[in-house]
Amino acid sequence: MQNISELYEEIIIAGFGGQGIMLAGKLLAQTAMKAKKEITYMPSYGAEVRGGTANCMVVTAEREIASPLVTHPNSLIIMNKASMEKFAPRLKDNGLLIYNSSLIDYEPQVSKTIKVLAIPVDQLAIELGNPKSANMIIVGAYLQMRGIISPDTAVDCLTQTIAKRHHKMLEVNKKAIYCGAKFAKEQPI
Amino acid sequence: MQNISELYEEIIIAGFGGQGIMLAGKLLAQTAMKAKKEITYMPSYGAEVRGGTANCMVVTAEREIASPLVTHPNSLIIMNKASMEKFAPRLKDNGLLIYNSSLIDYEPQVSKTIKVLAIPVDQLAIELGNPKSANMIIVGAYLQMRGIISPDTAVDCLTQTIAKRHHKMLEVNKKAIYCGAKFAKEQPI
Amino acid sequence: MTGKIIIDIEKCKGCGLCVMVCPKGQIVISEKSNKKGYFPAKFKGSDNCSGCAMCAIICPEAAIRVCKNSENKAKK
Amino acid sequence: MTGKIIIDIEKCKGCGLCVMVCPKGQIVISEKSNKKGYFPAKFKGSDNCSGCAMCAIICPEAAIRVCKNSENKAKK
Amino acid sequence: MSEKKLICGNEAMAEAAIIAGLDAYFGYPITPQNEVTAYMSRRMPELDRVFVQCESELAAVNMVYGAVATGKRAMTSSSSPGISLMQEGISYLAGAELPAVIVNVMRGGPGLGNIAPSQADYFQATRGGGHGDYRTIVLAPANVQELADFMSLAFDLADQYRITVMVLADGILGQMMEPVILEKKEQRKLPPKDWALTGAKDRKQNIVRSLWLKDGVLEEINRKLQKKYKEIQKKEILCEEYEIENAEIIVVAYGIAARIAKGTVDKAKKEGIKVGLIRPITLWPFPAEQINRAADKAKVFLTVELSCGQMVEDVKLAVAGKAPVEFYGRSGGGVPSDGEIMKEIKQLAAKR
Amino acid sequence: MSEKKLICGNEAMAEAAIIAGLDAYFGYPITPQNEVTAYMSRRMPELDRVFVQCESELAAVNMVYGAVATGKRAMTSSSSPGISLMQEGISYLAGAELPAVIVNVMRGGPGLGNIAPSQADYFQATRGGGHGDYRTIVLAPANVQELADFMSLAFDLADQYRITVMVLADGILGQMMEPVILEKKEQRKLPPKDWALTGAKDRKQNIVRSLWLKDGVLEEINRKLQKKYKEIQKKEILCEEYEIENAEIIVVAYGIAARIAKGTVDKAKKEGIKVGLIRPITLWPFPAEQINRAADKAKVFLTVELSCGQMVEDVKLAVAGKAPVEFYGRSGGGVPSDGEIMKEIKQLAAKR
Amino acid sequence: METVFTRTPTLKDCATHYCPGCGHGIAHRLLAETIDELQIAPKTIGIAPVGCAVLAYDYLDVDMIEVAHGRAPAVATGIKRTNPDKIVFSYQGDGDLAAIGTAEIIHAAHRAEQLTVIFINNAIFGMTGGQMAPTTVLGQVTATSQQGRKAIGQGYPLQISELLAILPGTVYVERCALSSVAQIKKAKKAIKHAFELQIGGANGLSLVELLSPCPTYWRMTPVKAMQWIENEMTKVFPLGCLKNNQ
Amino acid sequence: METVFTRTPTLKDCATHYCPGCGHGIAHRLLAETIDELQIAPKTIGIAPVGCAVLAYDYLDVDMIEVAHGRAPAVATGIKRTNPDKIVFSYQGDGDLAAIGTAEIIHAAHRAEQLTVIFINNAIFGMTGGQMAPTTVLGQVTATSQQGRKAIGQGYPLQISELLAILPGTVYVERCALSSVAQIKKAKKAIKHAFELQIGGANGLSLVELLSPCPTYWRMTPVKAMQWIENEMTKVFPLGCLKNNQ
Ligand SMILES: Cc1ncc(C[n+]2csc(CCOP(=O)(O)OP(=O)(O)O)c2C)c(N)n1
Ligand SMILES: Cc1ncc(C[n+]2csc(CCOP(=O)(O)OP(=O)(O)O)c2C)c(N)n1
Ligand code: SF4
Ligand code: SF4
Ligand code: SF4
Ligand code: SF4
Ligand code: SF4
Ligand code: SF4
Ligand SMILES: [Mg+2]
Ligand SMILES: [Mg+2]
Repeated sequence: MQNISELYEEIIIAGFGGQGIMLAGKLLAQTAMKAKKEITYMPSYGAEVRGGTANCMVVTAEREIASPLVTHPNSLIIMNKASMEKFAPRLKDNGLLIYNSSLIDYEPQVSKTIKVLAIPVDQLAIELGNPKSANMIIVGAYLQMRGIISPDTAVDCLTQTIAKRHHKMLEVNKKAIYCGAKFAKEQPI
Repeated sequence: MQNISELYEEIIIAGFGGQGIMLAGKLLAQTAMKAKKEITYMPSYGAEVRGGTANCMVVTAEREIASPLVTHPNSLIIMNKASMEKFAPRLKDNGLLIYNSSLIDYEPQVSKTIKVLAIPVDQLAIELGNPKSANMIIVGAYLQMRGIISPDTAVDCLTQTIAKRHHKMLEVNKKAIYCGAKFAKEQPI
Repeated sequence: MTGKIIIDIEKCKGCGLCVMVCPKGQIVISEKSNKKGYFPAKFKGSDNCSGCAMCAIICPEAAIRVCKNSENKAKK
Repeated sequence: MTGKIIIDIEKCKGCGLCVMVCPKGQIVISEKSNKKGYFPAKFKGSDNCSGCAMCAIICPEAAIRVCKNSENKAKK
Repeated sequence: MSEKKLICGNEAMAEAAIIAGLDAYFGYPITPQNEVTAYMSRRMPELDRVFVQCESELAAVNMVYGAVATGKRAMTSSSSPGISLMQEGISYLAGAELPAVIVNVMRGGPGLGNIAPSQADYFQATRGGGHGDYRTIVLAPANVQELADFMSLAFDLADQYRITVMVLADGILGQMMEPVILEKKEQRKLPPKDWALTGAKDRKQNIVRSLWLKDGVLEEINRKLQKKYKEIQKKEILCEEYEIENAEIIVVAYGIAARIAKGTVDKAKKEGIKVGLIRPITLWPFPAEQINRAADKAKVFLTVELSCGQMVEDVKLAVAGKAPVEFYGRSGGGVPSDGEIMKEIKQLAAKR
Repeated sequence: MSEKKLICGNEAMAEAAIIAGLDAYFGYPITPQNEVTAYMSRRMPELDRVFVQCESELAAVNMVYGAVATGKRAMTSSSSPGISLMQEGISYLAGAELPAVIVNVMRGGPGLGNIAPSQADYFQATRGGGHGDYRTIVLAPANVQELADFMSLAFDLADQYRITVMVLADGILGQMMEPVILEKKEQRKLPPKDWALTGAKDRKQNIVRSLWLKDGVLEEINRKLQKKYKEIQKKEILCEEYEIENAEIIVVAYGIAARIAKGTVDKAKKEGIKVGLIRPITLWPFPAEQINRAADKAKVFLTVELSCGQMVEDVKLAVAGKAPVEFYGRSGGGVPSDGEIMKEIKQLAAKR
Repeated sequence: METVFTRTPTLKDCATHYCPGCGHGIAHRLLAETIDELQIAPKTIGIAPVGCAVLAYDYLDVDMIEVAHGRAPAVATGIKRTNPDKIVFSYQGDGDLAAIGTAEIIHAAHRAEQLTVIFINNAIFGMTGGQMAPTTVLGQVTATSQQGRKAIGQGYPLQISELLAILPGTVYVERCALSSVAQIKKAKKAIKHAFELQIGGANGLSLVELLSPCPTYWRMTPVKAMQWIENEMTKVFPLGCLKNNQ
Repeated sequence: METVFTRTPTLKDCATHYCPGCGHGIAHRLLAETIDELQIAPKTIGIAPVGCAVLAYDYLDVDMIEVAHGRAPAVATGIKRTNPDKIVFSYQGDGDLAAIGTAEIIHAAHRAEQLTVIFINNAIFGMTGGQMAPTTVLGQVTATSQQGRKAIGQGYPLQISELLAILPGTVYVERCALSSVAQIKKAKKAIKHAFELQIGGANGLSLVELLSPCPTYWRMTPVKAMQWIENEMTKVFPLGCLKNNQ
């Protein structure tokens, strides 16, 4: 865990249209806000999204955030192959890469300094009984790995982040977050 | 007759909507052009004209003309009362004022230095058998009085100035010009 | 005289529509122009005006006031 | 086999419209996604395809080519 | 209400306008400000206020024109091409001296361009893309909180001066989420709207117009407008000066560019470079005096924009030859990164 | 053809455009340029060319957009409010790099204003009233002959650079009659229009567009546009310098204002005042260098406009602090008279 | 003797700027009379067009607004939506309503705005000097159809009231003429009905089209112009009620 | 075995950017097939709208132009008038044609421009994220009619083809649907007929409206979307030929 006053965490979450990328980003942002960090959240938007990849950028810091745009992230959360190709090369040294190994069947080629977590979130989600919760699993894994904010805080933020009409899904999403966190904790890094 | 190289003659012709003010102005302009002067012609235009007064400004000179707009004319040709009220005060000293005494039944109050010609053009036109030619009569009178360009030149320009479909009126217009010129010549100034 | 009209000659533009519609031929165009230079309509002033207001209804300048003997009122 | 279809699975977006219209139930949605992440349609490859081209006509991606035994030509 | 909410710029702006007493919103969808239209379509009817999805931006600006002429608070929002379509309407608003608020969430141009963030409508906003001599007040927020806060300011300024106020944001500000406090601001003391069309009951007819055919009248109107503009230039300039005391290099930037540049200035200072930032908040009236004053000490100015160079002209006019004015810009949706700005600053520092 | 004809500016411009090879005219009536529409409606069908009276200026500019995209020469004309409505279209023309010609016969504004002459659309024309970073070439004739002559120049420039050329006239130039020679000008050597939509016969498809969604492409396009604009700035500036050799006072004016000012300069010189005139003929590209050079000697500049002060900003940018830049303007349809300008000149002379 | 006909108070006591015999003057009077008879002057907001009638506010003594050419229905929407208690009318020419303002009138009708529209069809652009309007009839000579309007290339006269009548958002559409005393009386009734509908809260737009003379640009005497309406114009624009939902 | 159905050459060999099940893809194919069958690719100029189909030129291999939102009919007029030998079509969505572009389509029809218009009615603004279009049906939930469209205040669905059909300047107006194989075949015939009319020099505008699915913003599966067209949309927009002058 790095010196907290130095914290300037730049995250990109990227994947495919229906994978809940934006929701994952918003949950991260909400969580960081709850943890009293400065935060910005920036979605990719508009027609770009149609049928293509979706991504969003989250910055959390202890001080004022300059740009909400992230060119070179510290942390990268990747949900499909196309996004891996696009974003992996931009990851900063000593960064963190977490990816969906259910869809990405190869080892990403990144610098040695980068911490990598392969997590089969689609598979885990199916096991959890809700294939749509892969995004929550990966958020849980990220929070656990990064160690700045506790996954509990994310769980606390679920009611705010998830639209009212989906509140019946709160429980399964909570499970998903903890499932991801647990997976990450058990990794031998 | 003033020194020709000094010539910078600024004329305003003004009257009522249907009196042929614009045509009179165009004829003057065409005539001056034929006489190898520099010339500009500027009509009042657009909605202003509707139902109100009409006027136009003609400048002829031996040298390049700066502004086609005339604020203080040397020569003023006035066809109705409203125009007299509006424009007479703007006339330059030593200027020339010619007006339609068929419609204006009073002596205009202008500086003593101004040459004034009252000419009953409406009446003369009726006598000529064409009430619409009052404008041509006053042009003839002006040319005669001013003495810069001969009324003959104006007659020569009629074919160009008058639209083809009205060419049957050429003869009567020619007569009108000469009628005006004659009237002016006979004045005891 | 059952009716009469009063024409506001400074508003009148001499369009002649009142002349056209008057069923009694009570209106003519004057030979003297008004201040603006229009030749306004003129009520003949004979006894024939019925106060029917047709002239007033068509007048684009609403320049005509119509009066009528009170016994036979017309609607405005 | 009177007919068969060839699906361009990289063009296919798995919309399922071909599945809906095939009168012979010859098409299913695959369980394996294509490069873009869509689950494309798959021709069952049984003998029942008539080459009627209904699948191709409704396919928004024009991803289906239809073949037929030459004796009974269908209009394109 | 004074709790921090995580909300995107477009929605923050919409809610802030509502809090500021918005009576009516008129809009036509366009990216990247669709969230405004969507939000308004839900919230305004809830509050029994007016929402109309218009047939076009032309209609939108003219509906605003109608609503504000009756003394109501009304606004529209759009993005670059849509704002271009409003130029005739904006000139009419100026001519009739109506208080309207228009938000432009700028995107890449020219033409259809793209939907990425941009600041290339600066000229249009500050010089008037419409015809005739007129000005609109232009507010340039640099974060979501400001985007929200400037809405009540915009309505107050509009009402106070009977002028159109344009809020100039960009795709990033519209789309990004930040924690924001949305609360009612105290309203300025505002003049009565005795010119408004409320029905001529017990008073003479009111007329809202911009046509003046009689000789000299339109010129008189223009003189009056210019006087008003002068007054605004005197009283309403907003500008942030950041670390300019001992700065040799002064970065001038507004909106999202200023926000990014500020981070860079911090970093550069840590590296020992004497650099500061001036951020015009009102783009018109432009803080020319502030910049001119800074030019007495500063050695060089660096204008940073998301454009090919527009505000830089105002900076040059302000500096008036006292110091060189350099420019760094990204266009067509490109956004200058921290690193790029740093490079520019270092180059300038090296030259000193 | 080379005989002098007495003809009004609007008709001279129309006929000159026809002589320059105009294939199609699209227009919507508006004073003070109605003579163009009327003239075209008669002449174009006579010559078997295209005339369409459009349903609006929006339609007009977009019909021009369509026609020029096929490689034809097309134009529209209007006056201030109508030009405001074309701003989106002009931005699209710029984005798609299409060669169009647009004439603005300016009238008093803002809003409906009046129909008197004006120069208050200078900002709109030179800065781009539309969205995004773009420029149009702006030609400013000062008499009817020039208004005619500039039409072939406008079409040539448009074709050479694939750019919109705006001819900026005013109510006086449009309405006044002067003797004019209308004759065919030699055409510049122009690049082939291989980008035009002529049917994709024996070649690959041509696409005319301005949308570029892929990362960085729109920025690339903008860079290309800026490069083109730089080239035009280098090559195409036109400017009249009149009696500036020993001038201490330099009047800067364009169009009808310049014409009037020139007369005043003559008079003032006769009275012994050292005064000259610089008349920008291209308003964009602006003759900044010429003015800057003159500022080495001149003591003061006086900008004269039919506006509240628009070109004066460009003059200040050009002078860059070397000398004071004063302004005299009339607005809302007012026209500076000879006497008024003289008064300004004398005041400046007295201060020296 | 008693005055049986005189100017109504809402018609200001001044001469107009219209040409002799112009229909705008008649239409103004009908409007003013309607407003007075319905006693709505204090709550009426009127919209002047860009066209010869742009100065309508100089003649009608109610709150009024001048708007961009063609955009009256949008402006009216902005006014009425925010002031449902006011009576809002727009007054538009054929250039204003049927050319540049086509989208706005169709969409105001489409949205069923509660407005009253007085549509002056004089088959010409009057204000700009007599150019062809969408409603110019075939063969009619104008400044921009000097050979007479031809269908091919210039289009058939646009019956925009017929279009508007088929939209569900209009409650009343009627075409009248200002060509004779009888027709003018009918026009007055139609105008009054249109206002009554709005006052009664009818859910949609009411429009009265008035065939109106422009002697100046028809190049006719005022009397001939009236005859031309009756003999020619009504052939292309048949009079009568196109729709009345109440 | 012989290929009896495959991509036609004018449809470029690439995937589209459309959502799964989107009707634009079907419409493009029909257009491309028509162009190839009539062998007019080398003399066709197409106009892409602003809407989801803005990139139509990426799929249709003819000369094409992208235009400002709604102005396609004006641009088409500019092209066709100066190039009467070319075949000019525009392709417009319901936002493009029936909202912002209302004036342009009506006046192109009014002037009897010799154009072919393919009008994709998907009852929504697709490109901007699913807002209400003029053609959105009553009760339909969209981003800007979150309670379902209501007639009062939001207007009835706009049957713009019906409006256009009554203009004398249209020669052919037909409404088809892309909702089933049978309907698609009819649509193809209609499109072909529209082009044939232009090729034959018919004096006016031909327009084919296609009811087209937008599964994304209808929030339905592609299959449901097709059913919704057949069950709901056709009630408001009845299929069939509205006008055929030839
Ligand atoms: C944007 C714009 N375009 C054009 C004009 C010029 N213009 C003024 S009125 C008018 C048309 C007038 O015709 P109509 O609406 O039929 O009214 P009328 O004068 O015939 O009563 C036009 C084109 C304008 N003022 N604004
Ligand atoms: C002037 C302008 N206003 C708004 C937009 C934003 N915009 C793009 S497409 C569109 C509507 C798309 O709807 P439609 O025409 O129905 O096409 P679809 O996407 O449904 O196929 C809008 C409003 C724009 N690009 N330009
Ligand atoms: S009231 Fe009747 S009768 Fe009397 S003048 Fe008028 S129209 Fe003629
Ligand atoms: S109708 Fe009216 S304006 Fe016309 S002539 Fe009669 S009184 Fe005069
Ligand atoms: S219709 Fe086409 S895109 Fe849809 S599933 Fe079948 S093959 Fe794939
Ligand atoms: S061709 Fe006909 S039978 Fe064969 S798969 Fe396609 S729809 Fe089914
Ligand atoms: S031009 Fe025609 S419409 Fe205009 S005032 Fe004159 S007669 Fe009336
Ligand atoms: S949003 Fe709708 S119209 Fe657009 S591509 Fe997707 S399905 Fe098609
Ligand atoms: Mg008209
Ligand atoms: Mg749509």
